[in-house]
Parts: sequence; structure tokens; C-alpha cells
Amino acid sequence: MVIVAARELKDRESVLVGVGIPNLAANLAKKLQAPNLLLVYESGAVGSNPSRMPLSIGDPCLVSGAKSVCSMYEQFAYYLQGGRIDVGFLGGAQIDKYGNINSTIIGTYKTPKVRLPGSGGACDIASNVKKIIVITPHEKRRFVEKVDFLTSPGFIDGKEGWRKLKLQGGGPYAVITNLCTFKFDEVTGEMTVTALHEGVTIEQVQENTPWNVKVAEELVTTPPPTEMEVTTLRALDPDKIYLR
Amino acid sequence: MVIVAARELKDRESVLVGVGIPNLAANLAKKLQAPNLLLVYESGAVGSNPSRMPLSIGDPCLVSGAKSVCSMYEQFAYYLQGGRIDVGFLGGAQIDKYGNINSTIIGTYKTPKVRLPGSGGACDIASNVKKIIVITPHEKRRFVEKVDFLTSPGFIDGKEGWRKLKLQGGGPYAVITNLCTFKFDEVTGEMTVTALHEGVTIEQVQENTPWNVKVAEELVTTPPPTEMEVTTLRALDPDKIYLR
Amino acid sequence: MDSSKTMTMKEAVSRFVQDGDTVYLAGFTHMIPFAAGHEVIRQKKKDLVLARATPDIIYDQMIAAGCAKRLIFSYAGNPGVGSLRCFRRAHEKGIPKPLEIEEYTHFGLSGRLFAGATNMPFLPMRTNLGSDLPAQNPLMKVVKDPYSGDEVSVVPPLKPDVAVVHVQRADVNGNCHIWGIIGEQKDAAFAAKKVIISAEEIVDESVIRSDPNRTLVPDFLSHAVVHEPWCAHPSYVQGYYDRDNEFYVKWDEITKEHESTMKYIDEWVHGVESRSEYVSKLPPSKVDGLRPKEAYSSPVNYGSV
Amino acid sequence: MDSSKTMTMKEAVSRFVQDGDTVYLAGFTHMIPFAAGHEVIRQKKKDLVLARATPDIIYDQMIAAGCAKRLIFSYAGNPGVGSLRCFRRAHEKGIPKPLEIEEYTHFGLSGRLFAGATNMPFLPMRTNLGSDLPAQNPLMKVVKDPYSGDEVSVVPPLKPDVAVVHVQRADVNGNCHIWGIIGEQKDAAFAAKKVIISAEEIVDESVIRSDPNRTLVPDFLSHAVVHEPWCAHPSYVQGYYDRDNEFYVKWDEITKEHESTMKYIDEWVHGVESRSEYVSKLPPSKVDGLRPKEAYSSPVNYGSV
Repeated sequence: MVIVAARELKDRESVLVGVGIPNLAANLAKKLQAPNLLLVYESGAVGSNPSRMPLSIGDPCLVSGAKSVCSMYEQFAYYLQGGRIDVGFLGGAQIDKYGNINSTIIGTYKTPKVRLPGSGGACDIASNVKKIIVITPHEKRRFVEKVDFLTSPGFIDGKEGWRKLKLQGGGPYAVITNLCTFKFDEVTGEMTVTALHEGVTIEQVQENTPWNVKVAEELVTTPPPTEMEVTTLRALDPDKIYLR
Repeated sequence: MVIVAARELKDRESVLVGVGIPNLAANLAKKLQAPNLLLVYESGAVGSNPSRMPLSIGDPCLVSGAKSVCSMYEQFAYYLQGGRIDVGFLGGAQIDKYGNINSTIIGTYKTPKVRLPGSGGACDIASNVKKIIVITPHEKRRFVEKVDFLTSPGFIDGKEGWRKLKLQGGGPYAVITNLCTFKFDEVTGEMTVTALHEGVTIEQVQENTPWNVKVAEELVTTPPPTEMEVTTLRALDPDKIYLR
Repeated sequence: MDSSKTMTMKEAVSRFVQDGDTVYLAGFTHMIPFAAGHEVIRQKKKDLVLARATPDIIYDQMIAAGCAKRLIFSYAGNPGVGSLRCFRRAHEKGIPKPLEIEEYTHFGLSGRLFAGATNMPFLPMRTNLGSDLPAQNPLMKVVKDPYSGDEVSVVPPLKPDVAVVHVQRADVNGNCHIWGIIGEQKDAAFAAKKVIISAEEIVDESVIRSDPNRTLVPDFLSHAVVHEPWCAHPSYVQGYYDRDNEFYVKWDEITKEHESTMKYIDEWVHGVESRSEYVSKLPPSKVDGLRPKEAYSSPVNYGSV
Repeated sequence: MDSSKTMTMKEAVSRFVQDGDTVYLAGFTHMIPFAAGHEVIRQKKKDLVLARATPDIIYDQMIAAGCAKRLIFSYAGNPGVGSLRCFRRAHEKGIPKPLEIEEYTHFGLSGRLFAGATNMPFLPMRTNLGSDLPAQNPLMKVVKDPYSGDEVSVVPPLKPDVAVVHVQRADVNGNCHIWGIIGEQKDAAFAAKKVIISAEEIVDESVIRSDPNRTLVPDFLSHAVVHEPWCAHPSYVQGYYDRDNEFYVKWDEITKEHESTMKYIDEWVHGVESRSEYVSKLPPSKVDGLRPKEAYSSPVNYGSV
């Protein structure tokens, strides 16, 4: 997933990075095809050059040698609302076929079965960046017909609902799972399989997705990781905190 | 006027200072009765310790050794709108009996006879500080029945108009001229002579004021400058930039 | 000099934190004032409204200890690890007592504090629309943009009763410098009615005045100045000690049950008198392992003629 | 490294300032980029909308030279001296051409730029009500505060086509540091569509990265980086040269007539090719007299483990 996500990042883009997988993906892209990728962290650090893999977005190593650090409100106001961020990574407990994400609650808001951490910056990111990339394990409990709580807007009920919100962001762009890559239909805003990872069948994807999965006309197989990608990635996470 | 204005400042107050007379008055007060007076400049400098008399509020000597410097929007937002400033000094080309000030135009806005610099921060200061002190030469062309343009609100048409604006500031507090000190009637919001400077008669004040001047029941004579006040003031302006 | 402001954390919390207050312990991942939270627990303050974008471990502890009646937040997770179990136990099951919540996005909550600090009547922002959050929070409203005619989400100012802001260095009056991730520290100090500044180091006023652009807040905003080294552990202070990531991971284990949590609090909060006692209780190898390398800023010249 | 961004002021103005553009030369009294204004005059740009809180001498010169059709401002005076005579001649008498005005308070104008920089739909503020200004400026509107029901003044975002921001030091990509009075520099850079950074010194990227909290804007915001020592004279650059107060006073005399003004512009703007030529034309005693004393900031440690 890390390698597939990294490939989506282009040189000179600005990317809002969370810890874990997104951080690895962004740093991998920076070492390979996108040397001028600008890493922006929610915590206000911009252009970080982390000397090691940070556990949290508030790690001091993201500040030492960064290009700039600003306050929390400034980070959201100048960078996110300012429309300065190209790509944002999101995850969540549930996602539906229009890319709406739940990271707030399982059950109902007043009587939660499981209380999740909540939006954090997720709703703000979903509303303001040009491309949202979601990285998530492909599990039936995560892919749902309707999210229990809509934390971060995807295309709502298809592109019409999205347009009504008049958000400046571009909405969901890709969902990358351990089985496949989805992109979103330009007209309907529906999640569509565009690439299957090596050895995965469309039946496997359908089995783990509760709705009738749409498949792109030109379905491809995800190119396998190159040696360069694998070596670089391993060097980024020598203690194997994130990679098994 | 400088000495009279300085006496109005209390220890531990925060005062928004312009250059010239207000700056002298504030620095004088700080050397005498108000050692903990906090000098705040429109340019963002807070707690300045100027080594010499600055010509403009943007003088570098206001920054060297200041307690804090912030941006222009921050200065107006955190300090002024934030309600953190006790006293503000204003001047202007015209003032009426309710303390409304014009620093924008003589004539009409579309066809100006004299175009003045405009509000700058004056309207913002008038709207947000606890006490406004106006320092002005006592001339008939400055004291008018109705200002050509209302740049900075005083009590508008008496306290009723002021209350309707729901501003957080306290409004005009004193007007200090070369003849006398006015304060404002608690009920009507009208400018009222409370002290005549030594040797000045109420007739002289009336002669230079176009409306029927209100006089306080307990009219006093301004205590003459003490030797301490005079010596300290001269030391503050050794080149006599502001004092003749 | 106004040395009457300098006091111990015990004194500061006792004088400036009242039962029922809305409290903001500032710090977005960085410089979280754990020592202040522990003192609140030791002094058995109650019915507090705890506000923070990221409740983090410190509010988890205060919730477990029964100090909180309400939480205002935007991300209630253990950063980099997972859930905040005490928060969840209180909110889901009422253990040790029920916890009301008031929830925003990060932009929404940091915006409320910014609006409070700058005394805005309300703050318009490009977010929230489309989310289910506003339906659960009546303080989030919608107004019509007078320029475009579009609907815009707005939040009201947040003005805590008391804020605790930890900094790298302060003078005895409370002029202070911070660097690194500066989170919502400035906004918390300007928004709050009472401000406790705690500092790793107390320095001469001339050190602060040598670099006024680095000043977080000038002295007249603060009510108490506390010299409290290691105040933030297991959070961190850039240039002084790193984040104790190990403890953040361990907290997940400690809090599996309410009882195990209280055992920790009994030992590490009630079991010590002060932060210095807490630090001396930490293994020396832990303390040494968190000390950073040196990476000094290039100085700048503030001189005038 | 992206050295294609470094260029002369001549090149930068030629490539990024178009006739009719809304231009913001940033700097509240400090670091006003006179060199950029002079280059605009030399290149005979016209119909510009000039925006600045304080037009200062630089816009007075550009107005006299006929570059401006409209002025967006909040204080049109010669700071510490009096009037801006060229501004007045243009506005009152149409010399050399008529000048439209769009006027705010300082808070209003700096607020418009802040709203532009942070892309707010509109900005509510506690001022303007009670003043005659809103009646003369249809862009100032009133909305109802959804919390109190009171009327609140609002201003729209300002997004200039191009901003010039002068700084003490920048790297070749445009990461830059400023200190001293920081005015509206950051907001101008974030609000503008195109940004020209000019710098007293070009330094290695590592100098900027040694102190990220001092960074005004990171590199990706800027389109041009110009190494332009003494760019700001007769304004000043903290730590590099002081304000030339003498010239500010003299400007009042120079501008008594349009002709005397143009004589100055012919000699000091058209009569030189570049800022370095301008500086070498200044009396050496003047240049030496403006050099500041040293007053260095206390360094801080950004290290981590």
C-alpha cells in the first residue's frame, strides 16, 4: 500500500502528511520520483527533513531543520483553507462508495458502541485539499453502504451533493487498499476499481465490499514493487515500526 | 499638554502610543508615576524601551529590546480588538462636543478641499480602548459643531448613539488642549471643562469653542508643572524635536 | 520586576484553578503541561470543563481521576498509538463518572480559541459543511456570506477561565519565548481570563528582550510564573528533552482497566509532592536517553543606530 | 535547489508585474521595497491598483510617475512628517492623472489581507460601525452575529495579483527569515497570486532551516528571489540599516510641486539602472550613518535526540 500510495505523488506537490503509512509513502516518493515534494504536517511543520521515523506528528525531529513552523490555527488557515495543499491522506473506520469517511463513532452519537478519536483535521482536509487519498485495509467492516457518522465529506450522495457544499477541495481521488486501487467516476463520483494488485482477482475485491463494485473499462494490474522502491522503503523504516 | 496628558496615565495601564506628543507623554509617565506602564505601538512593538525619540512609529529603536513584536493584523486583533489596551491617544483635524473625530477630509468625501491621511488605526482605537485621550491645540477650526467626516466615533450624538453601536471601548475620556482639560459628562456624553490651565479664563476657552461650553461644577486650575516633570521631560527630548 | 508572580505549581493551581472552571492546558503535541494536570489531580479539583484540541494522555489522566465533567476537543486519541481508554470509559460507560462532550474539527477548535484570543464575535471557516458534526453541536452555526450569498460555517469564540502554557524560557514577570511546534499556546494565553506560565528555565529579562519576535506573550497577560523543569514529560520540550514515545505506548497497557489506571495515578501523581519528585522517580537512563543533541539557531541582529 | 527563481529586480518586475495589476508592496514602516517601486516606475507600468495600509513615500512616487489608477489604503500620510503631496495632487486635482481611492481603517485593511491570505469568505471585526467610512466604501458590509444578534462589520478578502516582500535573509529558493516589525509581510505573500521575495542577503538553506519558527514563508509560495541589498532605503531593515528620517522630512520639500517631484524621479529613479547604482549615488556619509549597532538575539536549541 505504501508503495502504491507513493506512486500517486508528483514532484513539487504539497502533501499534508499524517504519521504511519502516509508519512512513509510521502518520504518514499520524495526519495524517488518527487524530490521536491513538500511535506506539511498538521502540527505546523512545513518542509520537514525527519532524521528518523516519527511516532507522532508532534515529534521534535519534524521541527529540527524544517523550512517553517507555524501555529495550529495558522496551519489550518494559511495552508489548508488557503488552498495551498495538493494532496491529503486520510484513513478511517468506515468508508462508503462515495468516499465519505467515518472516524468518529460506531453506533450512534448519543449511545456509542465504540467511540473513535474523531475528526481531528480530517474534515478540514477533506474539505480543502485538491486530492484526497485514502489508505485502508480492505475489510468488510470498513467498506460500508452507509457510514454510521459522516466525519469527512466525500462526494456525499454522488457529485451533486458535493457540488452543493461549494467546498474548494477536489474531493476523494483514490482509495488504496491491500487488494486494489479505486479512483472515482468523474460523473457519478462513485468508487471504481482501476487497478488490481498482483495476484488479486476482482471477485476477491467484491467479496470484501458490500456494494456492487464498479470496475473501470481499462482495468490494469498494479505494477509490482521495483527493487529500488523496496530498498528505499526498507531504509526509511529500519526498525520495521510500520512494515512487517 | 504633554505633562497634563502624562498625569492621566496610571501605573500598570497599557497605552497605545503614537509618535510625537503621545509618545512623550507616555514616556514621561513611565519615568514618574507609572514605571510599569506598558507602551504598545501600532506597528506591533510591545513594551518598547526606546533609546531615543523615534520620528515614526516604525522606528527600529522601538524594536531593539522590546518585550514582543507581532504582525499588524495580530496587533489590531490580539491587543486592540482583544480588549487589552487601557488608553489610546488620538488627534485629528476636527472634533465635536461629543468627541467625534475627523482625520479624513475637509470638505466632502467626493470633492475634498483638503485630503487628510485618514483613519489609520484611529477608528479601531476609538472603538476598542477603555479610555480615549485627545490632545489637540485649542483652535476654532478644530473644535466644530459638526465634523465634516466622522472618522473615529466619540459618543456620536450623546451616549444613546454610542450605546447603540455596542462597541467594547469606553469612549472619549479627556480632551487636553493648550487652554484646558475637558472630560465627558457621564449622562449626556458632552465635553465639559474640568480644569483650566494656569492663567487661562473660561472666557478664553469659550472664545475658541463654537458651542456653548459646559463647565464642571468643581472647576479646578491645572496644577503647574513640577520641577521634576519639567526636568524629566527635557531629558526625554534633548534635541527639542517636539518641545519648543 | 514583579516577583510576586513567581510561585510553585501547587500555589498557582490552588490560586487560579477553581472547581467548575473551563481549563485549557495548551500544547499541540509539544510542551503539554503534565505537571499542571497532575497538580489539578492532587488538589482534587472537580467539575472541570477540559478543553484541548488533542486531550492526549494528560486529560485521559484527569478524566480517570474524576476531575472532569465535560470535554471540549477535536481529536481524542493517543497520538501515534490508538485510543484514549479513560476518555472512552467515561464517555461510553460513565466510569468513574459520566463525561459530556463538545466536539469540533481541529480547525474548528483552534479557530474557536483564535476567535477567543482576538475577541471576534464569531469566526467563519471553510469546513464543517457536509459533516455530521454540526448536527451534534448547536454552537456550530451557519451564516450567509454577504459577498457570495453562499452558506458559511461559523464557530463562536472560546474563552477559558484559565490556561496553562508551558514555555522553554520566561523571565520572572512572564515575558516568554517558545520555539518548535507552537500549537495553540499564544491563542490560549490571549483567550483565557487567567494565565499560568510555566517554564523550563527562568532567564533574565534581557534574554527575552534580545529577541522580541520570538516572544509568545508579553508579561502583562500572565497571573503566575512557575519555574517547572520537565513539566511536559512524557510530552516534550524542543531542545530540552524529547517525547517519551515509550510511555505513550505503555499508557495503552496501563489504562486497560480503571483500576490499573488508578494504580498508576496513585503512584506517579498522588505518590509524589511535586514535579521535581516525579522526575527523580524516573529511571536516570530514561532521563538521559531523552536529552537532545544541540542544533542552535543562527542569531540575528536587532540593532539600530 | 531551484536556481531559476533567482533573478534581478528588473527581470522580476518585468515578468511578474502587468499593467492593471493589483500590487502590494509589503512592509508596515519597515522593509518597504523601494527598489521594486522604482523598477515599476522605470518600466513605466500603468493602471496599477496600488494597495498598502500606509502608501508611504514609495506609492507617492509611483503615483507622481503616473503608474497608478487606484489606491487601496488606510493611512495616506508621510509618517512622522505630514501629508503625501503627490497622492493629494492626484486625488484632489488629477495631477498627473486622476486617482480613485478605496479606504479602510488599519484593522480593516490588514484584515482584508489576512482574510485573503487565509482564504476566508469574509472577516468580521469590531470596528467601522459609527464611522462614516462604510458609507463611502460598498465593500464594507454588515452581517448579523448569529450568537448575539448584534450587527457586525465585515470586510472581504484582498488577493493582490502580485506582492513584493523584502526580507533580511533568504535562500535561493525563497525560504526566508524576517525580524523586527513584521507588518503584513506574511499575509501579503500568502494572499498574492505571484510573490517576489527580495533579500538583503542570500544565505544557505541551512541558515533558514536552523530556525524554522523565524521563517516568514516557505519557498513554494514565491515566484522570484531577488538579491537586493539596500532595497528598502529610505525605509529601513532592522539590523542592516536604519530609517533615513532626514529623507522622509526632505520628501515634503521635494514634492511641493509636481515638477520638483519629477526632477527627483528623473534623477534618482530613471537616472539609475539599478538599486546598486542608486546606493553608490548616495553620499557615503549617509550610508555609513545609517549602519546600526550590533544587538544579537540569544540563540535557541532546536535539537532532538
